[in-house]
Amino acid sequence: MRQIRIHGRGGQGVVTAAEMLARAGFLAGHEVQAIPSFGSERTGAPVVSYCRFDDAPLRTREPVLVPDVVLVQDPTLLATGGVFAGLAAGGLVIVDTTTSAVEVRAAAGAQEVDATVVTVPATPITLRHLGRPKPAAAMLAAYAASASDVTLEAVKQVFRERFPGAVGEANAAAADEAFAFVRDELTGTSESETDAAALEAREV
Amino acid sequence: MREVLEGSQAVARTVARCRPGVVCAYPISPQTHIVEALSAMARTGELADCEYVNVESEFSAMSVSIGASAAGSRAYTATASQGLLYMAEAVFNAAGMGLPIVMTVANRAIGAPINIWNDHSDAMALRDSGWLQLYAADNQEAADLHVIAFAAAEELEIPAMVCMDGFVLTHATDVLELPTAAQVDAFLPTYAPRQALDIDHPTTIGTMAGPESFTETKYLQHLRFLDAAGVIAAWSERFHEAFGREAGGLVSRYTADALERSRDAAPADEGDVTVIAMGSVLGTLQAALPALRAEGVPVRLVGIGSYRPFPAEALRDALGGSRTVVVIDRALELGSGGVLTGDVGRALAGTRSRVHSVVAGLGGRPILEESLRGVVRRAHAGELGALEFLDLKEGGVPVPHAGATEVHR
Amino acid sequence: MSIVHIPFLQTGTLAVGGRLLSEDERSLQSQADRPSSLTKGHRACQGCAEALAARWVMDTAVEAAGGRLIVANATGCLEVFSTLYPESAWKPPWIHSLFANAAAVATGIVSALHAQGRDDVRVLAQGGDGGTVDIGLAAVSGMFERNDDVLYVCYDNQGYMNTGVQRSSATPAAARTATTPAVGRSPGQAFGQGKSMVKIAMAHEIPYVASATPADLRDLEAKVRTAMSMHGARYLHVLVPCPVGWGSESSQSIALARAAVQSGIFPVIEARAGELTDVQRIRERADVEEYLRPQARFAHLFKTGGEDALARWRALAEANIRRYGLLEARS
Amino acid sequence: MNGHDAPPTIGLSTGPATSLAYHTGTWRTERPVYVELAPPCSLGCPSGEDIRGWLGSTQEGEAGFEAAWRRLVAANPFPAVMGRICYHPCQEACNRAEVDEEVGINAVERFLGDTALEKGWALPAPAASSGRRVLVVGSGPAGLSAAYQLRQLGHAVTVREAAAEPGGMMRYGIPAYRLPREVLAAEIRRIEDTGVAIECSTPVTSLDDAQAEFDAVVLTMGAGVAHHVDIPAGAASHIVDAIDVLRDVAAGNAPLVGRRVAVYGGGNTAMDAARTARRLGASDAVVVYRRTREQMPAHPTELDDAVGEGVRVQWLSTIAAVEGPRVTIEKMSLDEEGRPHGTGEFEELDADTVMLAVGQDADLSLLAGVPDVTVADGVVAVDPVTLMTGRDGVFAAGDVSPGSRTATYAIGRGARAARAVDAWLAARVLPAEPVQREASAERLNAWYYSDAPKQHRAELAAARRVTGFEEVLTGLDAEHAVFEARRCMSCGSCFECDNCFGMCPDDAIKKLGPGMRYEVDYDYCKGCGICAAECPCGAIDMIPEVR
Repeated sequence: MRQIRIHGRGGQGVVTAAEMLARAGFLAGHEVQAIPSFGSERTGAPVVSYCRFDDAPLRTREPVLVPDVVLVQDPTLLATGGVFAGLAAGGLVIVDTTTSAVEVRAAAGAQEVDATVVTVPATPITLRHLGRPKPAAAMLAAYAASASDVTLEAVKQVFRERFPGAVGEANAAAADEAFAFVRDELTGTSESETDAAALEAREV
Repeated sequence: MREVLEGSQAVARTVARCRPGVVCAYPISPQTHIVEALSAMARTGELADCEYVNVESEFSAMSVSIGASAAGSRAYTATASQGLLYMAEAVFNAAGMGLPIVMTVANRAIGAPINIWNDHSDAMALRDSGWLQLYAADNQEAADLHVIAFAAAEELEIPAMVCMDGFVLTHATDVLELPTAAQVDAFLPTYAPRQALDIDHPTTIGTMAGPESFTETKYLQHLRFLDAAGVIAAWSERFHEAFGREAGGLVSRYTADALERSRDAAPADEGDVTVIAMGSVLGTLQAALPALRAEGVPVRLVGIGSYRPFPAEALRDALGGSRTVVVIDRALELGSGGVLTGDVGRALAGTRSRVHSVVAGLGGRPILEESLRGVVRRAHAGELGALEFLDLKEGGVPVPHAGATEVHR
Repeated sequence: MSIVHIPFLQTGTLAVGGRLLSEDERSLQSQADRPSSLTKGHRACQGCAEALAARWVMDTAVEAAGGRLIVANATGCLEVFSTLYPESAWKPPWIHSLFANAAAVATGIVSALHAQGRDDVRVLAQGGDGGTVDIGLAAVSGMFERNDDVLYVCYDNQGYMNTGVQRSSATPAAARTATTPAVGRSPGQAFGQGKSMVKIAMAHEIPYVASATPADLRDLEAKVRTAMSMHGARYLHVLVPCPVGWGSESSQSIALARAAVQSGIFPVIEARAGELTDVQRIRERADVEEYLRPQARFAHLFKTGGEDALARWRALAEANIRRYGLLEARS
Repeated sequence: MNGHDAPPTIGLSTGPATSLAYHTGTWRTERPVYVELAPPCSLGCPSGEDIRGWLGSTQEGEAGFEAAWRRLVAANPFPAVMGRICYHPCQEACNRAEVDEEVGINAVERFLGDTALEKGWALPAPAASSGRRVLVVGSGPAGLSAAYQLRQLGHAVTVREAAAEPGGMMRYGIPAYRLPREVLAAEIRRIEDTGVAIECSTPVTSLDDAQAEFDAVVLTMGAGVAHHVDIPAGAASHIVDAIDVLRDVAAGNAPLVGRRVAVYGGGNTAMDAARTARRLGASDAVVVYRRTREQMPAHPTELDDAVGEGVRVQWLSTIAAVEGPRVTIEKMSLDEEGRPHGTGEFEELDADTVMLAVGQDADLSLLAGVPDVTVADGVVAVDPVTLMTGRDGVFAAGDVSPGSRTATYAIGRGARAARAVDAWLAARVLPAEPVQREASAERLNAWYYSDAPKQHRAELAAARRVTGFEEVLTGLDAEHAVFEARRCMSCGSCFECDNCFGMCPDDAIKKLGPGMRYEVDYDYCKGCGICAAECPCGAIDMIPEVR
């Protein structure tokens, strides 16, 4: 089972991100489940959502306590604590930021945590393509670039299905760019904490 | 077709395929996604020959449903929590008048303190309203139950609540297979009320019954309610035949080993620890408990599908004399214990079963697998009290640790 | 008014009928074969104007609907006295659900008929002032603002008569009720309280709002017919004297309605889309005393100390007369 | 009982109109009862006309006129005459005066009378012959009324009249400008057409002979003899009796009265005399009356008409002496009890003729030497119920007997005498006139009557005014007559306005159809009394239930 937790702020599409991730996972042949943050969060408030992939039908309704992957849609959340909480040993943390993994760990006070940190400027990329700070597609593409249980094509497909037309295309373009950015990062053309081989080992 | 869908969307689409004539609702979390979807379908024509009515309160939502149902249309509404209480008077009224309205209750706690998250306090408060109460264990069942609910309600002329856990199910996305429109059309009989507001055969509906007739009126309603158990079971059986999957029914049985749901699962044994639960916690129990069997704890699981009518006989059959019964209860009867436990206790009166009440998940508190396992272990060890609160924070309310709680603020 | 003025034939438009009238000049209530939609055997109190007005309204609506009318009724006297199981005094299809929800139930019926593709059946909802002005106001307002195709009729007897004469927000100033006793410095219902449901209805700018009384059958029938000729939300407010609640002689129910109108206390109006379009002028001006004195609920106004309240009542009548031009000549 | 098969509607739903099973009539402590009360107009009509009845028929318009006239002539065979000359006490009594003004009953009566003459409607055919013969002495209104009614009852009737023409005071006492002779003649002829024999210039001189010839005799000789007062008068004075002048004029022998005429008296004869004097050429006609306008016995309309024609009145004046053309007048004053007394103050008046109109006496010449017929106060005494005189088989009515000296009273008494004769001939006891409950004004609910368009009413009033002047000779036209008739409130008698039927909260009144009125359904009537309160005409009583 793969368990994913997504952090963001109300209005950034955190719930959508979990659902889209589940859809993309389904296209990849997994049983999937997305559980959004519940409640009355207002725009700007910290929000989390969860997603699970598995080979067998997912029964549990327990929140994700030990995520394998954490997606952080807003670097300002790093300082509020909790982003690295419960992270499985050797887990993956993807942060929407223009800074580096080192700075991310510093901001979260997680310098010593056993994890791979990937950074991607998802929001700037999305703003360029979509014009709005809804970085879900870019973040999921970054995830696709960092792991093998979803594909870039699946991410682009679910956004195109959900937002037919220009919005879907803009999301797909942002996904492409974020995917490329992360792949560059992971292959050493930019700063990275890990390598593709390490990630392959984490496949479900 | 298997697809990835939010629970609310699944319910909305399935309701639409049941071809309601009138859908009327007032928004309240966590029911909103259902009625938003239905209102959109009514606008686009996907929901044909249906009036979607926006009203000013839940009380009016149920009242519009009463009028629509009495006028011979299939009527649907959805609500939760305070909304259910706000419409309470009309809820009882619809049942008293024998109007087979179907209502989704996106189960949510009742304030004060105000709390928008999931438990079963709302529906439990109206357990004696005369409605059928059918509980969904997951989103697949939530969708499927609506088809069964219309069928059973209309056959019985008793309204039905389909209860699904708020947020936990309504807002969760799962891989589902919805009944198609053609399948529903083939399965669900056309609504043909035995009494309706008909200009060609005028009747007076909703008379006042004095002391000389009220008892008899209620007694007859009671007899019909007794009949309801058989009708619910029969529709569940038909559904299984038609769709090849489990949905509805009085109680759900689970296999002894993998705790997979199966109507053919054997009853528990005297020596088993049997967990009884209702709603989405059944899924968490399915995930949590198999590990205990590996530890040597003889745990079994029984789900309550129909809370009203309460399936005392079917429950006893499924328990098979299990001596240790643990009820995971999602609502609290203050000063007493779990609400469901009361019904279970009444059903098991005179048996040798010992019933433990574990009140869990009030107001959206996550029910953790490990906590559930702990409860069962202690029950097996004879250490579980008659009434316990799952993960109760003794000595006050500490700041919850991140990720393990609902701290999404 | 939309009322048809008939030629003077010994009596004029104010009597129910007359043997000299031609067929097309007859009121519906004068017809031997009128529907009598609320028929005999009901258990209303002696002299109940609500029972009378309800038959008038319903008969006219049934006729206007070509016999195809469904009725939703709020809890209250009208419902209790007409439908004690196993008896019903109603002839049309009729439903009672609750006190506060008649308007919403009617909306449900209308919606169902619409969904069924039935455009040949009309829907009427009715209730007392409690079920309309107080507890049912939200549902009524909702029905209004959605402009649902319902004619809502409020029979206003100015209090909770069904439960033993308690004060409602339609209880008039100074009136003694079981919860506004005639004791203390300002006996009875306080001045300055209460609300005008007619004005509230008008504020919704629904297609048609009218008031009427059992003192003018033809006016009432004409208004129901007008309302039934229209679609959307329509509201008719009928003042119905209540011998029990008002402490009046059972024979005086119509006379009191007449006095209420002729004193200016109860303006009989018509409004369309929120605009006042017609007013029934006072025909023979009556002093408010003619209205108040026969009612025991106002007895304290005619004892020492009641002068001030009586003067305020006159002022209320004057205000209505001025506001609605009740004494102006018909143009 | 199997719950699944039990009707889901027990206690909740029921069939329509099932409340009929519950009889709310048991709640009643008072019950409404339809009553038929006497309206004040009829109670006030000495002729005993069913005014409400014939106005009711008139209300129906053209189609109802003949029926109306027939209801009218059942009591009075002279509607065209009385429609002109009656002082209509009915209108004084009319309850409608409380709403606006009284119904113009007299005008409608004249309309019906004239319409009948125009259409040539015949009076009803008499009943089968009784074989009995009755003599009526005198052909005034009492005599002809008695003759008409006796004939209707099947008796052979002979009227003997001393004068040359029939009609009595109608012919000889009322000037033609108030009552055209052809109208009178036509209505008398119509009576004759029923078989009444009128023998004029045939005075009856012996009661014994008359009784030998007839089975019964009705005395209606009238009061055509002028009353005299003692006035000192010189030989050259020209003093005449007003009644003689009127009679001469009526007979076509107009006397010379001179340029200045004084009429002494204050009754209707005085007014007629003064107006007649004007018509005979007097430029100055002065009525001298001892008392005031308020005390004057003449009908106010007569005074108004006279003044309108230039007649002057000297109030509080008596004629003290007449010497040639010089009349001495003494001024009078009233004492505390309203009686006039001489003041000793005198003035003079020039008059070529003085007409005395100070009253008339009964003509009792026939009764001289008939001791068993008692005369008291100048008139024949009669049994108040049977109108029979002291002599068996001899009855008396009209001015010769006690009572009001008006044509309408005479017609009523004539009819009463006819019924008395009929009973006597059949050896039946004539019952007393029943005491009738009056439909008084306070029983009415006037609200329902005042919806008449105002302009229509104004037109009508104008039309009615001119009917007082025979000169104008305009009666109501049919439209106005119908409208006026419809102003009748039908006091005390249901006219099918549907109020009780329409306003019963309990739906407990049955409408029986046109002309059939209503019936209370006592199974359901709770006795609230709304029907009685809202009955415009007071035709419903609430009476206590006796259980």
